[in-house]
Amino acid sequence: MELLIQNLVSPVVLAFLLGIIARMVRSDLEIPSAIYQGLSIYLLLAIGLKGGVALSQTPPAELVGPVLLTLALGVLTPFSAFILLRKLGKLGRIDAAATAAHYGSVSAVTFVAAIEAVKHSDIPAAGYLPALVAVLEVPGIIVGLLLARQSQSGGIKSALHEVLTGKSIFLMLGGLIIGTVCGAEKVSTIAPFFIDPFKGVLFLFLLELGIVAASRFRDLAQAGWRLVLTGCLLPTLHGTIATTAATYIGMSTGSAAVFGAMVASASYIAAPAAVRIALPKASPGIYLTMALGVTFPFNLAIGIPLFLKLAQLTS
Amino acid sequence: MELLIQNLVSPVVLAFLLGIIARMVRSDLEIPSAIYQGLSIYLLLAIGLKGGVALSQTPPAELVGPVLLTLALGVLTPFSAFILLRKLGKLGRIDAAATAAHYGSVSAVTFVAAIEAVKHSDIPAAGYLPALVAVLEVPGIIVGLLLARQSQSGGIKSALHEVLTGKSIFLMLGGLIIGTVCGAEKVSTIAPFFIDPFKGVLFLFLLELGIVAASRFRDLAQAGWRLVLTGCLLPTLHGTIATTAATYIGMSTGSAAVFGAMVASASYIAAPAAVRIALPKASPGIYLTMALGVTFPFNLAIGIPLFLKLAQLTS
Amino acid sequence: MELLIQNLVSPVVLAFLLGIIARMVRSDLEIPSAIYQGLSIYLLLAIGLKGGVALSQTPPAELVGPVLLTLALGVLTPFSAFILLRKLGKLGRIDAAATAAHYGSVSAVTFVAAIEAVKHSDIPAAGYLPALVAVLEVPGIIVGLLLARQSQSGGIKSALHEVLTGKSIFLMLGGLIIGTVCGAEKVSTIAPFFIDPFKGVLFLFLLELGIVAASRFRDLAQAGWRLVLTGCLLPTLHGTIATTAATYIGMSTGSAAVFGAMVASASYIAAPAAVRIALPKASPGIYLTMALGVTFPFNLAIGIPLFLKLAQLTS
Amino acid sequence: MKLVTIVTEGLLKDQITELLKQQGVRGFTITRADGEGSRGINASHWEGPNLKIETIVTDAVGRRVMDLISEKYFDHYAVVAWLTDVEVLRGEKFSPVPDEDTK
Amino acid sequence: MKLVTIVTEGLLKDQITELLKQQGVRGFTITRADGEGSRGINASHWEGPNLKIETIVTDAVGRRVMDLISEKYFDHYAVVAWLTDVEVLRGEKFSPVPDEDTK
Amino acid sequence: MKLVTIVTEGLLKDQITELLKQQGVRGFTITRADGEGSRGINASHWEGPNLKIETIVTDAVGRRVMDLISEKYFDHYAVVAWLTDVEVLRGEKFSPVPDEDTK
Ligand SMILES: Nc1ncnc2c1ncn2[C@@H]1O[C@H](COP(=O)(O)O)[C@@H](O)[C@H]1O
Ligand SMILES: Nc1ncnc2c1ncn2[C@@H]1O[C@H](COP(=O)(O)O)[C@@H](O)[C@H]1O
Ligand SMILES: Nc1ncnc2c1ncn2[C@@H]1O[C@H](COP(=O)(O)O)[C@@H](O)[C@H]1O
Ligand code: NA
Ligand code: NA
Ligand code: NA
Repeated sequence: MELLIQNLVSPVVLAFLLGIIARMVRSDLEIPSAIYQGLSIYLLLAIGLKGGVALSQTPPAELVGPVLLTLALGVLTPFSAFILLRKLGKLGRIDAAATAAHYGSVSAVTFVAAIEAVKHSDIPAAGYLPALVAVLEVPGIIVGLLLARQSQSGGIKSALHEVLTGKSIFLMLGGLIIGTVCGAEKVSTIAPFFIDPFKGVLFLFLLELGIVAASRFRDLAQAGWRLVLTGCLLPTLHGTIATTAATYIGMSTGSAAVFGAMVASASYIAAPAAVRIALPKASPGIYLTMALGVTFPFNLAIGIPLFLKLAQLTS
Repeated sequence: MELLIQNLVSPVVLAFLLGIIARMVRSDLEIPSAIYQGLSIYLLLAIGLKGGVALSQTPPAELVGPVLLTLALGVLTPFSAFILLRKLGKLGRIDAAATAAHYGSVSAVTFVAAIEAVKHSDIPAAGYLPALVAVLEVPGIIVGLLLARQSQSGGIKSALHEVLTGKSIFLMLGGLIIGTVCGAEKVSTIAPFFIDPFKGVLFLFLLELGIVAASRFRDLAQAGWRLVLTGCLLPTLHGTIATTAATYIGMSTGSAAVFGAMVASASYIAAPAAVRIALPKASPGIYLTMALGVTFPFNLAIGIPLFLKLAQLTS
Repeated sequence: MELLIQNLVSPVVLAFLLGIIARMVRSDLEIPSAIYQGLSIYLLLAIGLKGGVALSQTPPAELVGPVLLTLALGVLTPFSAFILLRKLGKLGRIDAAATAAHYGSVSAVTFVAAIEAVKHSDIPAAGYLPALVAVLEVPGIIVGLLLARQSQSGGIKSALHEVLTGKSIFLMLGGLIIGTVCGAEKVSTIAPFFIDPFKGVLFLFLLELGIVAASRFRDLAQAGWRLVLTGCLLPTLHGTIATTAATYIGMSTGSAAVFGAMVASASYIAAPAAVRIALPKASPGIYLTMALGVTFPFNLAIGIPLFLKLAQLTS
Repeated sequence: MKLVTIVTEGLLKDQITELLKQQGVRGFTITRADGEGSRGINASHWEGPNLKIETIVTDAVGRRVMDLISEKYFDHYAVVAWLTDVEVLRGEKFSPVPDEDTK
Repeated sequence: MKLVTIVTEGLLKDQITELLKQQGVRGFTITRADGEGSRGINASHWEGPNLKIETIVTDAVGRRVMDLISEKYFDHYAVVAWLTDVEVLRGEKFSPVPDEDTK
Repeated sequence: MKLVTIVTEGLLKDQITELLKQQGVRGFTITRADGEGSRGINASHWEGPNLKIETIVTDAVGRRVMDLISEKYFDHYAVVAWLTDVEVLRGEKFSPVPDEDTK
């Protein structure tokens, strides 16, 4: 409980809350879209660069286990999501598949929030984790689209192009490679821009995300309690499995908790774009509301501390 | 005199001057409006956060005096402004009331410039001052609007909503609360973004403000010497009263000077928006020109060093 | 060779490459234009400020030689460029003159990249160099326009106004003067914004520049091998002359190398704007492609390490 | 069908979109704009620049919206509006929301 | 001549400009826009807001573009389009690219 | 009344607004835009994207502005312009500034 409150009373969580309030009181506050896009570019590059530096210091052998586990979960979670969304959520095939693609992929911001929460708790998380984020981002989307079994001709192909060349993956991978190639010393020259102010930029980003998420809330009523419930159960399920498995293959406490949060998260950047292209009939009002309006705040408030506790218990 | 020059030769003042020159030589320099809005959001949040941390370290008892004084001046200054604007400035009732609302409120940037000037002089200013800025922002606007005595039905109400949920107050109060709740340690995680680069961001902001202020100068001729004179007398009067009163209730030399500059300043963010809604017949060409074209540069160049000197003499 | 690779494997060069790749794979990555303009404003101001501080610490006598050399090369290089562009590049008079104006002027980003490369090699470059950038920016453009010998009436005059009040020169000069007037101590208050994160901002800027340069590549085929060759020979020629001359008049190894890169570079900010106004008949497809698509990457990858080596050999 | 174009200072965004919705308008598109006009002044720089609001409506709604905007805003605010004839496909999409229209 | 105005969610930018080029369109202008419509939701905030694509074309091309857009996008995407009569000088500039037109 | 729409590379902003004012135009609205056209190149990335300038004018002024723009800019600059019929309320606001008009 104290851990929970400790987690909630952090600048980034409160920034998210502030954004929600801004929307509720109908404040005219808005982050100009150019700024918002600038912040996203910054965050993705920074995550990549930091991960790249860590990769350059990690022996490849150490990565094999985590990468395989990530791939496995990237393929499995869209199935579990699909089933729950169909049975519990009562969604049609296409909407369920579209939403499953989101739960199979990953939210970079949830990942970062987990990193920060864990850092706060002084339990080291491995530096190579951002590489896993990149690995996890793609397969879930593909499986999700396949589950729909009726994308238009060319739909999957152009969706794949969208995911792989979409800025989300492109920037994170780009940063990852530059970070790996350049190594710690050279990256340190850009650290005062990309590393030190990172959490402050995240603060601003979450302020905007709060505004956007709150604008999804009015769709919640329409979505119904079934979907809200599913949006809370799915991350709990996925996160629990992932955290346990991670501890099992020997990842550190901190790493296992962050890994759990990653797998528990639902993409709201890469997945929506790809799904919109391959499955235009699926309703964004459903998948976006669940990913950003339910699961993201759930993870931020409850999921992350939960997986942290779980990681501490299981390791 | 030396103090004056010392104050003028500072990066932020020179940035303001550079903006004015840009406009005068018809340079095509302009800060894109998205960037300008981004900078404003940053500055207001940062002021709030810094103030919040200070609040969390200030015993409430210490705040009672300053808060009461702030409220008193927030109610009094619109009256003195109204009278001078009517008598000396020869303005009609509505324009005088609209402009009085601006002088009753506060300019956050003037406040920050004063903080920096005082910091430079090594006289400590209390950390809780940003809380007073938030307190000062609202009452003056309301009194000003009431002075017009003929706002359309609903006008005052929607103006109040505009002020209270307007981004200006919303962000500063939001930052203030987050800073108070999180305290120094947690806020330190976002300090490399919100605290360290603050003055540099202010530099850019003042560059833009210089451009905007200079575009008001051509309205000065039209406004006439009476209004220019009033725009210099009002801050002198208000600042002198405020500085003296602040010293009297025991605020430190630095705090009293900054407090003087706050009260002397005229709002050009929150007030114009509210006045535009409640008093559409008032001319923005008058109130904006006075607040931004006369009083802001006056305070930056002359007011701040004056109140600092005064605070030193009276304490 | 090792120096070359060492130079290429740096964050900023790789950022440029990442931008090129983004374009090639048709990624939807783009830096919003407001952000791009914000980055430019930042970089130009920062270069100016840093230079100004250095100027305030440099005895004027030390500047006479470098300034005269800069002026001489600013007048000479458009001629050599014009001749090569006519003879080897087979361009018409107007296109040749327009392009010569670009080669006579200077690219601030090339300059900064050279500074960083030299810093990496631990050979000190003089702090006053940014002042030379400002000096070099104008004369080449004027000479280039005169070479066209048929600008419309008023064309040169309004082009001159464009150059002198254009944001590029205006910001750099403005920063230079503020830096000189304020000196190191006062500028240090804005250093956490303008100095420390500088290279990181440059990283983002080069990412965008890579995207833009790559979009020029498809014009390369059309431009033909003659122009590509000329676009490589010109910087080699100009840079070699400049580096040698700089060593000759006693500039340090690092300064001579950076100076060489400056003179070798072709403007793609100030010059295009001025040329567009004074010589509307000249084809942007030619001069922009050469400056940004050929010469900039050439200098980044090959020119800078070359001039550095040359400076080491000749001093 | 008519295209109504309204250029307004940013501050009035909520008021004007509210007015549109009350007239049964089903959708609109907003672009940021700068401008110069008789007033020669942008009342609140901080509120952002002007906005251009465009909406496709039936002729009747178009005229009503023009009248209302002119009446409420032309005198004291930086607002300008004009009406253009346009052609659309599947026009039902732009007919006024029924229950609002009959008000 | 006709002005075709297409308001679309940002994601479709490449698809729609591709479609225009295939119809022989020689140029177009794109503005960023926000909007509200029947769907009431912007499918991908991250992709940026809506886009407004404007292109001056001959009457024939205009009608063809309208038909194609309506057919391909109206059902499942946040896309709206309209056609306006306009007058231009030197109209040749806006005639369809020949080899494309005859396809 | 006519709506003149001018799409131009950003560099010409001052020149074109100057030209409009000389023709007695009382106001205009400017939006940032991107575009593709025959030139296929944006001459100066740094100057920002294209601009779309819209102004409501009387028929006579509209034609004169179109002619001048076409004459001065069509050959060498990335400029495109078109004229649309529009309806306004309180048209006096858009009549040319008198002393300019009689020039
Ligand atoms: N004749 C016009 N044509 C197009 N837009 C105009 C015109 N006059 C004014 N505007 C726009 O309407 C806004 C307010 O105009 P005004 O109320 O005349 O100051 C200006 O900032 C312009 O964006
Ligand atoms: N009646 C309308 N007039 C102008 N723009 C509209 C209209 N309806 C919809 N739009 C625009 O088209 C987008 C998609 O609309 P919809 O498909 O109805 O959600 C909206 O975001 C608006 O930008
Ligand atoms: N047919 C067209 N319809 C709409 N806008 C156009 C058209 N052709 C060109 N443009 C715009 O005008 C600019 C210059 O065109 P151009 O001079 O043909 O390169 C382009 O960047 C577009 O923004
Ligand atoms: Na997931
Ligand atoms: Na005040
Ligand atoms: Na050069």
